[in-house]
Amino acid sequence: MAQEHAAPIHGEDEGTTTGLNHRKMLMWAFLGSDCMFFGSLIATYLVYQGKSLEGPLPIDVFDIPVTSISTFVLLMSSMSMVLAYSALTKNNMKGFRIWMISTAIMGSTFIGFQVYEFSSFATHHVEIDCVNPGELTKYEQHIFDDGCSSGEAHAESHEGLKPQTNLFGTTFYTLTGFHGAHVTLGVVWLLSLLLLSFKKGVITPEKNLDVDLAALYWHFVDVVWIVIFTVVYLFGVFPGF
Amino acid sequence: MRLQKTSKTSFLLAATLLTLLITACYPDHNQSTFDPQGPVASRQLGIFWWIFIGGMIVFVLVEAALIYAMIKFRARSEFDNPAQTHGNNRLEIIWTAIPAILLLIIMVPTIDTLFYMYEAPKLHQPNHTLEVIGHQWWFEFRYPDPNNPEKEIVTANEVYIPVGYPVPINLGSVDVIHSFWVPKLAGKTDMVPGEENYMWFEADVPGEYYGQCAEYCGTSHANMKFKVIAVPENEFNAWLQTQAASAFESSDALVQEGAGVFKSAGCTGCHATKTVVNKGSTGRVGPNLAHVASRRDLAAGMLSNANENGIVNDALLQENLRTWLQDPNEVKPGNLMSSGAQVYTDPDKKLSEEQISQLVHYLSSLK
Amino acid sequence: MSQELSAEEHTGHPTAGQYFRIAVILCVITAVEVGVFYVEFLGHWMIPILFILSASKFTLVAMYYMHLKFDHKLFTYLFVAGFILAALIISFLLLLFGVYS
Amino acid sequence: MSTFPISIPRPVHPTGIWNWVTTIDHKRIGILYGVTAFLMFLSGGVEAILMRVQLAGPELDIVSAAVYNQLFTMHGTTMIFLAVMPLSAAFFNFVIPLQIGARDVAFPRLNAFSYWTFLAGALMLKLSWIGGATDAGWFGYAPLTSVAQNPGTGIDFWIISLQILGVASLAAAFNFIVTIINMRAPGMTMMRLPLFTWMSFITAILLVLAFPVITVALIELTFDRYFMFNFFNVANGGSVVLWQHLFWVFGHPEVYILILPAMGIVSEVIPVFSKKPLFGYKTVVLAGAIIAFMGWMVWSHHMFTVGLGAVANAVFTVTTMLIAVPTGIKVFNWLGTIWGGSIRFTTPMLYSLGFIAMFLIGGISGVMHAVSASDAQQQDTYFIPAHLHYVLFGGAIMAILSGIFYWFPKYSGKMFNERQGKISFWLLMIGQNVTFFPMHFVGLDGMPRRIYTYAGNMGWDFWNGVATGGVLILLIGFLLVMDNIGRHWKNGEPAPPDPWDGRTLEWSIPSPPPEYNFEEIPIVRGLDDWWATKQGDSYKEIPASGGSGENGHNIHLPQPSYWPFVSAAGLFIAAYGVVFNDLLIPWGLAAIGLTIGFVGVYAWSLEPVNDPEEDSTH
Ligand code: HEA
Ligand code: HEA
Ligand code: HEC
Ligand code: CUA
Ligand SMILES: [Cu+2]
Repeated sequence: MAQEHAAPIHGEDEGTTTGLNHRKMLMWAFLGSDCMFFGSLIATYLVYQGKSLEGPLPIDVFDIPVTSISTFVLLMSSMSMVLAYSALTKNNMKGFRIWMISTAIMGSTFIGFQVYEFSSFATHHVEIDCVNPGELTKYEQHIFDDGCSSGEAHAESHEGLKPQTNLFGTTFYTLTGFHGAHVTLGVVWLLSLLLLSFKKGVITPEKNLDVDLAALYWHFVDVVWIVIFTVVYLFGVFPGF
Repeated sequence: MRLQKTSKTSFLLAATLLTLLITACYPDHNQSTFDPQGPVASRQLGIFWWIFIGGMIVFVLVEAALIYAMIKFRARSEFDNPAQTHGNNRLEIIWTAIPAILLLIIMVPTIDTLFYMYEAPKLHQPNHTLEVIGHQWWFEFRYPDPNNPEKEIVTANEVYIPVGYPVPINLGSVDVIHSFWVPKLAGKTDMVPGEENYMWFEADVPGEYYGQCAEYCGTSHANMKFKVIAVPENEFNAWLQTQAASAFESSDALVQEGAGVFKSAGCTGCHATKTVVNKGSTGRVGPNLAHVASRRDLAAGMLSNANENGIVNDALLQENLRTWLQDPNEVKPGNLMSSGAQVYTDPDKKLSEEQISQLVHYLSSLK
Repeated sequence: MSQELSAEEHTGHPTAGQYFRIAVILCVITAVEVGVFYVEFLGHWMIPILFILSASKFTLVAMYYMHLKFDHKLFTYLFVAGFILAALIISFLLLLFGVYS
Repeated sequence: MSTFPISIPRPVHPTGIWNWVTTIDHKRIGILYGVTAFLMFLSGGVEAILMRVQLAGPELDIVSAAVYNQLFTMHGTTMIFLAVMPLSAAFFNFVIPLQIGARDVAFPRLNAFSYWTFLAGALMLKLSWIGGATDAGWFGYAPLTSVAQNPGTGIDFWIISLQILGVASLAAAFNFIVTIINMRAPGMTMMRLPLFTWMSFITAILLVLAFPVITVALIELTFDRYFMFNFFNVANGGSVVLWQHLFWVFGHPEVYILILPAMGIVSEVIPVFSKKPLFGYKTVVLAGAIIAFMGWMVWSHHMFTVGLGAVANAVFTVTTMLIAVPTGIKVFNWLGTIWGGSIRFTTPMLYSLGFIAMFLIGGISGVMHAVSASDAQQQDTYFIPAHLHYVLFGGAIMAILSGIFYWFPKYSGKMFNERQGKISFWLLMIGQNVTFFPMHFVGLDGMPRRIYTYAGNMGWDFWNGVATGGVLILLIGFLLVMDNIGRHWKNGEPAPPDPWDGRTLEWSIPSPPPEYNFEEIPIVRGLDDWWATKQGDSYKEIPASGGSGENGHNIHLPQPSYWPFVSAAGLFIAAYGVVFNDLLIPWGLAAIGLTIGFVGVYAWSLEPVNDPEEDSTH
């Protein structure tokens, strides 16, 4: 057989040795590589887990119910992404666009949650009633010891959690920040596909590869979050860890 | 049997040859790893010879086969048509197994030695744990104070150890990673800021052992040396006692003036002249100078004050002190004294010749 | 190789309904995770439980949403190589830093 | 396609410099890679010469301590990231498509992008000599790289250019993974791939998995330096040892990234000049894969003295020693190949045989390091540079020289001078042993590495003097090599398509190959298919000397493109913007660079892939 084209056009799979598409293979190799990227960041986070010299610590700032909601949103965005792809392959352009936009919206919602979370951590403020302190975390105990010694009624912390504050801040913001950057890039990608889908003949049931690739990326970002949510948030607040 | 004999002979031959090659031309090999003077270095050299023999066997066999094949199978004509063999499973298995077995054999003594290096030796005498703290670019040494177990005594760049006793060593650093290495006594261990490392060594015979920082640590890494001086136990105890004493105060006028300059020129900001400190207290930026005049070298091995017998020569010492104080950066590029002391950074505060002389007198009195 | 590898892509992809069911499972697992998290008597057992739960979510998404289950094995190899190696390195590092000791 | 927002036409038949700037032909990119990397090698060599001159005798004062420290750091970084890796990449580019019977790589424009990005990173690193280069050693141990220790821009340049080089390497690696899996000619199964292609494939996979680790390490360092994060800040509980782990988790696979392509080259050259197929093809492939896998389990052997404890050291001793086994398999199979063959001692063959002889020495000293108990005496002494130069110079560089001469007729279309080639081989062979062997002696004699000077009473002067003398021989050797290549590339005798009586597909096409490589995509029936063809079971035409190609014009090749260059240029500007982030507007330059980069990538992704005439018919 003679190969007509040295480089196949979008989506064409014939003419490759394995019958698999070049770009799709590239995407999977990239995702494998990105595993090592996040793996290194997670390794750094875990190695430094519990090694911060001062607070605030995960237990002081994490709000599991809130993060659960944003996790839920990201999971749902994965579903709507897969439904968008499914709609496209069935030539349901309207469905495709609806699911695409909802994926992008959920992605943005997730980012919104993260922005909220970051800013609330950065301005994390505790005020402790010196007379009746209640149950205190290590960090709060520290503030209590420092602030209540001279007979005041309240003790408060001044600094929130910034990346510079302690190892937890450093590793937490870097890890989740890079995940957030991945999500942001994904949203931009999804939106450009959505825009392109209004041009004739660019995204069609046959030429679905562009969407397929974006979907793979999107699910990967979701999967990484599944790991982060467990390892960072749930384990982070777990007292014995 | 015969094989053993031949390999033993050839090993001896190779070992002698190698040692000769390395050491033949020069008398001084102050940091040679082939001249171990303590049990740790000996064990390490022993394991080196093991792996060296193994390596030599492989080296000789493979290179010989290569050269033999190159000669034997060189093309004799354009039209040679050698048999197109594709492989041989039995051979493949053999040359997988043999190296693996060889390596497994070497692993046993290796791991044994490894644990020996880390094992805390049984101390014949307590409380001689040496504390070494790395600074850019000099070594701070601490021993427990013989007169008060709550305290430590501090010295720098030169340390005594009792012959025949294992010396446990704790290693730390205040700035970057350094590495503590006295080749004739033991292999190196890094001094890592924020971490505490441990090693031990022992000297079999009295002597002066050269050491040098072995981890790249910035501009003057090459100039970060020290000496370990092994002496009999009673001498060691005497040394500890002299070190524990604070700086000697002379009534000589010139020395007195020098002591004054030492205070007024800001030297005390970085250098202490008292040696006894609280356990674990942070040291000063510069070496302790209480007994600087008793050390065989100045500035971490840069300038030698001693004659061949290790006796400090006063004239030499004074000359060296003068050289150092005139321009430390000339002696040791990048050192933190010339970049940190006002007398060197601020031209208005520059030491006058007279002040230097006074300082030299003062410092050389600090035996 | 070309014969063995020849494509059988786009066969047996799940339907929208199946995708939806998987989403429900994912949500349930997440809910259980958060729930388990508040059950105090589990103590240290919480760690392996949470681990297994999140691993199953991971697998579900990778297999169905990323249709690794239906695509060519090669894609799985490319991805899993990175994933397993990352997991190995993380565990090695944790051991070396004595996090478990 | 004209409806796209950006529709600058693709450059159709550019000439002169544009021809090279916009080219996406893998062969030309290969040549660009090769020439650039060779120049970088020379610059690293000049740095080495300066170091050696400074060390020629005790207490010399030719370069200052500060400059010396920059010299060895830049030398190490240059040789590894700017010389050996891109020289390997040059061969990937030039050879792989030819060996697998393809007309180009899977992503031709990505390929061009890799090259331009590599050039950007290389220039950036080398230009940092102006104003003070990095001086923290090629593995940049924390905390020497912290702002407190190293406030200048040297470290920043080092970080950012390594990041850019990482982008280049990753892009190339993805490209070659896909190319090798997916662009093979019909019948070219994985177990019929030429060995060089196999080793490159394994290397590409290693790259893809190893580079993210150093990317993360460098990101962490960047955040520490720029924003006062705490990753390696001991005062806030950070661990400087973490940097070492992250670096060597990358760093050890990296040394196999350097050597596996070299082993691939040797595995091509040796069978050809022994007139025998590679002995144990399958085992050699398998051994390569095992080396690549085991390479991940040994990184802490660079940290034996850091204080990981006896147990960890024992574990890494065992894993490290065992890696000698698969490497040995390769060595023995090469021996098995020449055994019983008919050896022609051409220049490339000499380099390959030299490779075996020298790499063996380096491998054995590697195993000596692996014995962690005695490595406590060797680590950070000159024994390490001795090992590293035997595997990298005696290994990688010798094999690369072998490849340069082996494929010279193919890429230049000319023949080089054999006599001169042989003379320069012997000069380099002698020179390297004179230079690097004495390093074993001074190392065991207690000379630490990375010292800019040493005292006269240590007994190190003689062998250091000898080593310095060796560099002179090396210098002459390299001048001869350069002369041989340079002169004959222009004026050499025209090369026939198959001057060596080769075994693999690249020798079945004219020298130099036409733009489209294969007039007709070959059909492959077995290992060493071209050799089999020549042996008479002929199912393919042997091309007439000089090659035809008249029919080539109806083969569609991808068009040249501006955008890879533009994107890389954007990255270059952005990188400078990061280092000089307070120039005029904070981060302004970086933003401009990034914008250019994005425009480049965007225009690239919208560019019609195939030739515009075809698309205009839609
Ligand atoms: C191309 C690059 C390359 C290659 C291939 C290797 C190969 C090996 N290296 Fe090397 N290494 C480096 C590049 C490389 N290295 C560099 C650059 C450094 C220094 C980094 C720095 O600090 O700057 C270094 C440092 C280094 C160290 C750290 C030393 C220290 O700092 O204390 C160690 C320790 O174990 C080591 C071991 C090995 C081993 C066991 C191999 C093995 O893979 C070798 C295996 C090969 C053989 C053994 C020969 C053939 C085998 C046979 C014929 C079989 C029979 C043999 C036996 C039974 C012995 N290397
Ligand atoms: C592939 C890798 C590679 C190669 C090829 C080399 C090649 C050489 N290396 Fe290098 N080296 C390293 C990798 C390499 N090195 C590494 C990784 C380190 C560790 C760095 C660190 O500690 O951080 C190191 C360290 C290192 C040191 C130790 C420095 C120290 O610890 O203080 C020394 C010292 O002698 C040295 C010397 C040499 C020499 C003499 C060559 C020679 O082979 C060079 C031969 C080349 C030439 C002689 C060039 C010829 C030039 C021309 C022909 C140009 C003439 C033209 C003009 C002037 C226009 N190297
Ligand atoms: C900024 C701190 C600083 C100041 C101030 C300072 N020094 Fe130093 N000094 C050092 C350091 C650091 C070293 C070690 C240098 C080295 O070896 O790298 C040193 C070394 C020395 C040594 C050699 C010590 C030895 O053990 O060999 C002498 C002597 C000395 N200083 C004398 C002085 C005198 C006299 C003054 C006052 C004029 C002074 N120093 C002021 C930091 C300082
Ligand atoms: Cu301290 Cu090198
Ligand atoms: Cu290594």
